[in-house]
Amino acid sequence: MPKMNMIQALNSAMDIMLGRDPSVVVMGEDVGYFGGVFRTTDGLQRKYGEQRVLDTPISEQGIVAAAIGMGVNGLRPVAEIQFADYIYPGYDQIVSELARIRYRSASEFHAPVTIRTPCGGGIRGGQTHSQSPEAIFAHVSGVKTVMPSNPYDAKGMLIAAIEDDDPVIFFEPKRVYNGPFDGNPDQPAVPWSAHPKGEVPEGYYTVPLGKAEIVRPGSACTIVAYGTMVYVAEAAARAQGVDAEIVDLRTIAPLDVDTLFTSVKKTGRCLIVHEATRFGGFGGELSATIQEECFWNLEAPIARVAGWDTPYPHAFEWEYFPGQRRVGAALKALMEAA
Amino acid sequence: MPKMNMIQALNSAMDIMLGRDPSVVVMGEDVGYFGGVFRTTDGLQRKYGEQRVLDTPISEQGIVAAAIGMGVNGLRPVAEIQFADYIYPGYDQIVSELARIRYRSASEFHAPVTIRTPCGGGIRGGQTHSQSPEAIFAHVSGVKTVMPSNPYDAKGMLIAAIEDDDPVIFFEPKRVYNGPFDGNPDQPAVPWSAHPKGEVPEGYYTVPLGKAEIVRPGSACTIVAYGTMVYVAEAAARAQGVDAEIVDLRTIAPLDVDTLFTSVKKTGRCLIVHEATRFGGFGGELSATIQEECFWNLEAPIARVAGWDTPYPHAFEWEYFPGQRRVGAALKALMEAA
Amino acid sequence: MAPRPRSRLHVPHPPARPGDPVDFSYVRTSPAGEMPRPEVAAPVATLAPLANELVRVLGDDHRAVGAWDPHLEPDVLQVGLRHMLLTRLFDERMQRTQRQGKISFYMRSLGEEAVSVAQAMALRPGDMLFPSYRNQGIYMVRGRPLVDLMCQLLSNTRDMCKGRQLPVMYHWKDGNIFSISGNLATQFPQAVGWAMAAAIKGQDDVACAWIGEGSSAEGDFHSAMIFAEVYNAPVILNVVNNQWAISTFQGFAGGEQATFAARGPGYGIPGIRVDGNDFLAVYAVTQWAAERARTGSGPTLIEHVTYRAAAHSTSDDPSRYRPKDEYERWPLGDPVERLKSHLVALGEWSEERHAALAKELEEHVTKSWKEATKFGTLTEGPKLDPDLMFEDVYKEMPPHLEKQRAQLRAELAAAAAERGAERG
Amino acid sequence: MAPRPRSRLHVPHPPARPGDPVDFSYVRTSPAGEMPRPEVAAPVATLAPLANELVRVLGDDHRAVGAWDPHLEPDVLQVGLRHMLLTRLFDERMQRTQRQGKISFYMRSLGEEAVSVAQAMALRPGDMLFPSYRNQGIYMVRGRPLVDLMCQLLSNTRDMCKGRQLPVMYHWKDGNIFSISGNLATQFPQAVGWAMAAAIKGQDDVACAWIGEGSSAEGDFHSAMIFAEVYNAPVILNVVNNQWAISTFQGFAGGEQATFAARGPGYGIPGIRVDGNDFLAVYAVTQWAAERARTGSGPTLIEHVTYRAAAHSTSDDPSRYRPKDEYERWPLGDPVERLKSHLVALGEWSEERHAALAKELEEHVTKSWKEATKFGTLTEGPKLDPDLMFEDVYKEMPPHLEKQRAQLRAELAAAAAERGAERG
Ligand SMILES: Cc1ncc(C[n+]2csc(CCOP(=O)(O)OP(=O)(O)O)c2C)c(N)n1
Ligand SMILES: Cc1ncc(C[n+]2csc(CCOP(=O)(O)OP(=O)(O)O)c2C)c(N)n1
Ligand SMILES: [Mg+2]
Ligand SMILES: [Mg+2]
Repeated sequence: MPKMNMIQALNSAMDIMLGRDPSVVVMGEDVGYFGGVFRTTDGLQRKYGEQRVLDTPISEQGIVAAAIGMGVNGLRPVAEIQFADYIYPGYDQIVSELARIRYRSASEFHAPVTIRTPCGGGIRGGQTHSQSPEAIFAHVSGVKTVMPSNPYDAKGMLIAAIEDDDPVIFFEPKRVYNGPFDGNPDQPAVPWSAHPKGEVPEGYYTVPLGKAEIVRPGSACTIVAYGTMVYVAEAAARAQGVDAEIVDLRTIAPLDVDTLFTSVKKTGRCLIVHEATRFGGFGGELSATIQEECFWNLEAPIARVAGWDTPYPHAFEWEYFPGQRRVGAALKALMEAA
Repeated sequence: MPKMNMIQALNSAMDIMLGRDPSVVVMGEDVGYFGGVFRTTDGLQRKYGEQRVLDTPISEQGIVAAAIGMGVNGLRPVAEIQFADYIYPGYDQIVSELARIRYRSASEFHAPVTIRTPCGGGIRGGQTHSQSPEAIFAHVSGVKTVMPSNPYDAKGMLIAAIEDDDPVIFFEPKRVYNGPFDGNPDQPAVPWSAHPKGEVPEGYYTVPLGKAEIVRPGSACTIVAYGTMVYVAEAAARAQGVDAEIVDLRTIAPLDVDTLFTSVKKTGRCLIVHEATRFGGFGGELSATIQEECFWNLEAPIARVAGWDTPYPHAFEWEYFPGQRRVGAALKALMEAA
Repeated sequence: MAPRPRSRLHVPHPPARPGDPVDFSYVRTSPAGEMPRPEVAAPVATLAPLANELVRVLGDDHRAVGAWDPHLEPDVLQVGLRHMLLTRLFDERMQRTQRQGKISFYMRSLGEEAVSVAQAMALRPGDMLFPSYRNQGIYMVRGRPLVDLMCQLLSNTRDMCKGRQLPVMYHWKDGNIFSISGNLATQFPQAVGWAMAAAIKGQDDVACAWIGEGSSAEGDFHSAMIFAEVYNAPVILNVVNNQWAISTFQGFAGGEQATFAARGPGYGIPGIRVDGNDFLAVYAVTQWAAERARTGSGPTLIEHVTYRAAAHSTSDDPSRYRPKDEYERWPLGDPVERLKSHLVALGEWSEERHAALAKELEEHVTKSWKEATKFGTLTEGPKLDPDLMFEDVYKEMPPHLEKQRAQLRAELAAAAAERGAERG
Repeated sequence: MAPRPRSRLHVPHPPARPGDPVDFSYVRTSPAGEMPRPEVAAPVATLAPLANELVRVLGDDHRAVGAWDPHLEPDVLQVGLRHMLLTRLFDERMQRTQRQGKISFYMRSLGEEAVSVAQAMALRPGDMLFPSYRNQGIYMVRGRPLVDLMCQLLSNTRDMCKGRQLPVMYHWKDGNIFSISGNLATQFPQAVGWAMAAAIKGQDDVACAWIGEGSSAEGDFHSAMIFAEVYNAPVILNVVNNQWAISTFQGFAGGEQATFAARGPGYGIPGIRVDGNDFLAVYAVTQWAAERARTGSGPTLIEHVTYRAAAHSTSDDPSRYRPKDEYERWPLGDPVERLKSHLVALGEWSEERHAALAKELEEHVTKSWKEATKFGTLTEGPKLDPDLMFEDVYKEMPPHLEKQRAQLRAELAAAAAERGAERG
């Protein structure tokens, strides 16, 4: 099986879809000739031409709106927002339009747009290159919101997203573009080639949206995580010697409640981990939902570890980042509670 | 004590602040000569002149941005967004700028902007005049988010918001502009003049931000609500004959956890009610937070009642609205759980 | 010595407020027939005058003059008159039904009918329209039965929107008319995206979008212009300058110092300022813009100078912010009257025929309304199934919505049972 | 018969990509001294040519010519030269320190120094500046010690941003320079709001904002223009057209069909296109625009035609998308060299003096760096207190942040204890 990092896997997904489906177009700031600031669209314009892989003006509002119009006219746009921190100018077009067109037109119109955007911190990007705004999309009925954590899922889910007739907000945790990251910046970087999820088929396959994955079975507690935090959680569980079951959520909305409920009912304890700021973050929804269903199985309060409720500060990257120590401490407390 | 409805109370708050503080300016679409589509700013331009009470172009982005610039230059803008459904074009300016200026400049700069906006449904407004987007602001560190539910609080909190040196997103549940609404559209409307919270002092006073209020003490369970839902919750509790303690949250962020925790520890049961769509809504944060602190006191899972996870549909207003029946059923289930 | 001038906040003032004498001296007009009609492929730089003057075809003597005369056959003009009149009568009736509490909300296009009707007629059926809420005339031109529009207004069991949208927020896939949004301006750049896709696919169709002059202050306007220019998209971008945006006049949208059409050349896009109440002129500039778009010369920005004769909506009372008699003194007249007079001048129309047409259309409206109300009204008759609320949020219903649907069903069943118990 | 032309998606192409011969024929220039200088109160309509031609003062013979010559004293020019050179040397050094891993990120303004320096010099200290990330020259003019800028770059214990911002995102309240945002374009309309407040308060100060030509595609640009026009705000809005926005050239921002300055007149705002590498021309148009704003004639849009000679940032490699030798062939030359040559031509400067100045400034930079690093670097020396992370989110720290701060303190204490245990 070929080895790919996440960038290559995403590139391969777009390559395959551009090849299979003439209605697929790729667009965004610097994605064309240059191949994207993270090189995710490298080579695609050369291969598919300028009418299929478009550089755009610097206008996230315009990018989303144009993609909607294209989608309504039968194309399947895959639009890149260069950083998730810059998606806000397109937020109105996403919430008021992209998410609503099917509903308000009773399915006469729809726009099958995929919006790819790198998110998350840990790359010394400061407050405007590190945000994780998934919660503000999770709350919006009409869009699906996903965040794969590894090359295999990234490719399969991106293909699924492009093929999906509903709009998908596709978050890419950029800290794990090149390899899994366990939260310790001082350790040597691990490449995807050394990880089973770096084995990625060359060809077409999909990973269904709406399905979480148990990336590590366990019985002592459930850790719900997504994106980079999956690896931090794994490392923390290992370090604490806790037999945690780790659920990689993969899709944030619609949520795979079955996997969550089954796991928490089994383990009786649950820790939720995300990079986004805690207050009003998606962890609240996870905790509330799990609690509603699994209350009688819970042996301890559901706990959350998340980014502090501050903007992402450049100099305090590792004090800010919910790393192994913070996750570990929460895990310990979770296991001790009773 | 004079009687005021919520519109009059809000108008009085702005009137007083325009009078007391020459740096206060009021601005927004149709707020000047016309006095606002809900007449909330009626008479203010006549009284304070066009340099203090400004009509603006139809650009929510521009309104927020201009208010920020004015705030940085020493004014205290009170900007109206005509409907909360139209706040999204200004979302980037709120999240990336208004909420961040103090932090990133280490308090050298700040913009004491208040953004007033009518929210919520129940007025046959359809999907673009009924939304309750408080959750997407609650998640943003650096802004305060509030929603008073009655004239007395509306006036006192608006004055407090204008005087606050931090930016405040001030949601006005428009369904209760004219009177408390218990969720039953077939009942004759009750005016604020018939309600104690319709007694509003003429002059200056504040109701502090960040403080919830127990609007009905009780011992059987705690209902956490805000805006219109406070009255629906009251009516449902009455109808069910449940001795519920009802907390009117008033401020969404920062959250008055002490009042919540004390109440839920006392009652052992908790129901959260909001109009906004359920998934990813603010109820998740409330539930998670309360559960974390009060887990050992809980006699039943914390329950949520909220808007369905669909856009707000024009024809199904009352099937959509989380009314007495839905709240009542949840309350019943909550009380029966054990 | 005079004091040094100083900066002060300028606050735009409409020429007149309630009680003031009407003053339209700010509306710059040109005599009919005066503007040259450039080649569609002419370089943008040569088109500047179009953005500042006013393209007019119908003169005060009701004759068509000048290079912009589209030379339409009388039967085409009669069709145009019929569509405009139908739009107006439909609007009037719906306004009344709202006053009677039979629909929840309505928005008329009184005084602006030529914009929608002439433009839709000048386009091909395959061209995609992105209307605002004041473009109902395009539905008349494209032939959507009134009953269908009325059922939408009634949110009844035949509502094309399945009860999900406010009245007037129509859509029509088969008629190539996009769904109207309550959020202003959002569809302007979407139309550009549609046109970009047409160009990518080698389609021969163009997109046409409308925005109010007030709404043109939104960032979406800029996004549309930028994308249209950069990709030379086959799109017609219309700013309907009807002087008012609820209570604020066009000066609050930036109309004091420049025309709205003038923004076009700033982006390298031709801008045309047209007499929006002149059916022939609107038709002609639309034809010209469509031809430009279709033949690869790219986008055009059209400013329609017209007047919102009606209230903003049924929730609005314009007498609070403008003189009652403004419309009577509006210098560009009434589009229906002007086309009618033109046809009369041509010997192709008469008061009698006009009265007969009005009667016929009135009856059509009445009949349609009767038909529509059979499918239910706000207060009576059959109702949409609330289950529909949960459909079309996604293509396939996700489990959490299924669950909520079940919950609502239970809730409604309980309510019905209770009512039954009460009655029984 | 030739096939009928059809619409197709136009895709802007830069004149040259890596390997291609450089081609700047698209850059329209005018001879120095040719443009007339209108009165500041002249009606906007009469100012159109300013938006399309190019205001230049310094001729090829290095003499200042024409109506726009600001007639500055040689000592003022020397100060300008000093600030530009300091900006350049500072940039070079910081670029190197980034390469050495001592700061995390840097952005140079190479080739564009005249824009910031001449503009800041033409304004008054009380005028409020809203810079982008490529306007460091304004800090030189307003006299912020280099040490302070360096401490920001180092996120060290003297960092004005308390470690919260990426390098180059400075701010300076006392210097009337607003905080830079990583989000493009957002500050353009904020500057207008600031200016509106100035007008409301009767302040005599103007606001001045900068945006890249690429960023001018954002909706904020439009919001700024609309609000500036509607309220006649005392603001100078600058588009720095340095031809590139990371890898996309100015055609992707709408620069193919019209100049960026031309957007001004579309809004009824004068637009001036100026040779951005001509210190005197930039100074003169800024003076003109400031005078307009200050005396109540309202906003001005200035397009600075310049070239981003450096990489976009230290994360960028421009050889992937443009010819290596583009800058060498840039028709408007180098702003530092041009001002230097002008001074030499005036007999007010020499190679010797220039070398001495460069040496002095180099030493100043070196000394400042030594000083700055005393307060800590990324990897060494004192560190900011992580407690600071929780401050300034709000004016007063709310309880949940106090709690999180306590949690972090415990976390760090545990880590320290562990490290102690390991060591011990
Ligand atoms: C984004 C947004 N902001 C505000 C509104 C409220 N609103 C509805 S119509 C309107 C006025 C629009 O005026 P104009 O664009 O001139 O169109 P007209 O009504 O004159 O046809 C306003 C402010 C809205 N619907 N959407
Ligand atoms: C809203 C937003 N979108 C995208 C970016 C990413 N980005 C940073 S700089 C840049 C290019 C800006 O080019 P230009 O405006 O021409 O300024 P220049 O770098 O040439 O000075 C881009 C796309 C951003 N910072 N903010
Ligand atoms: Mg209008
Ligand atoms: Mg640039």
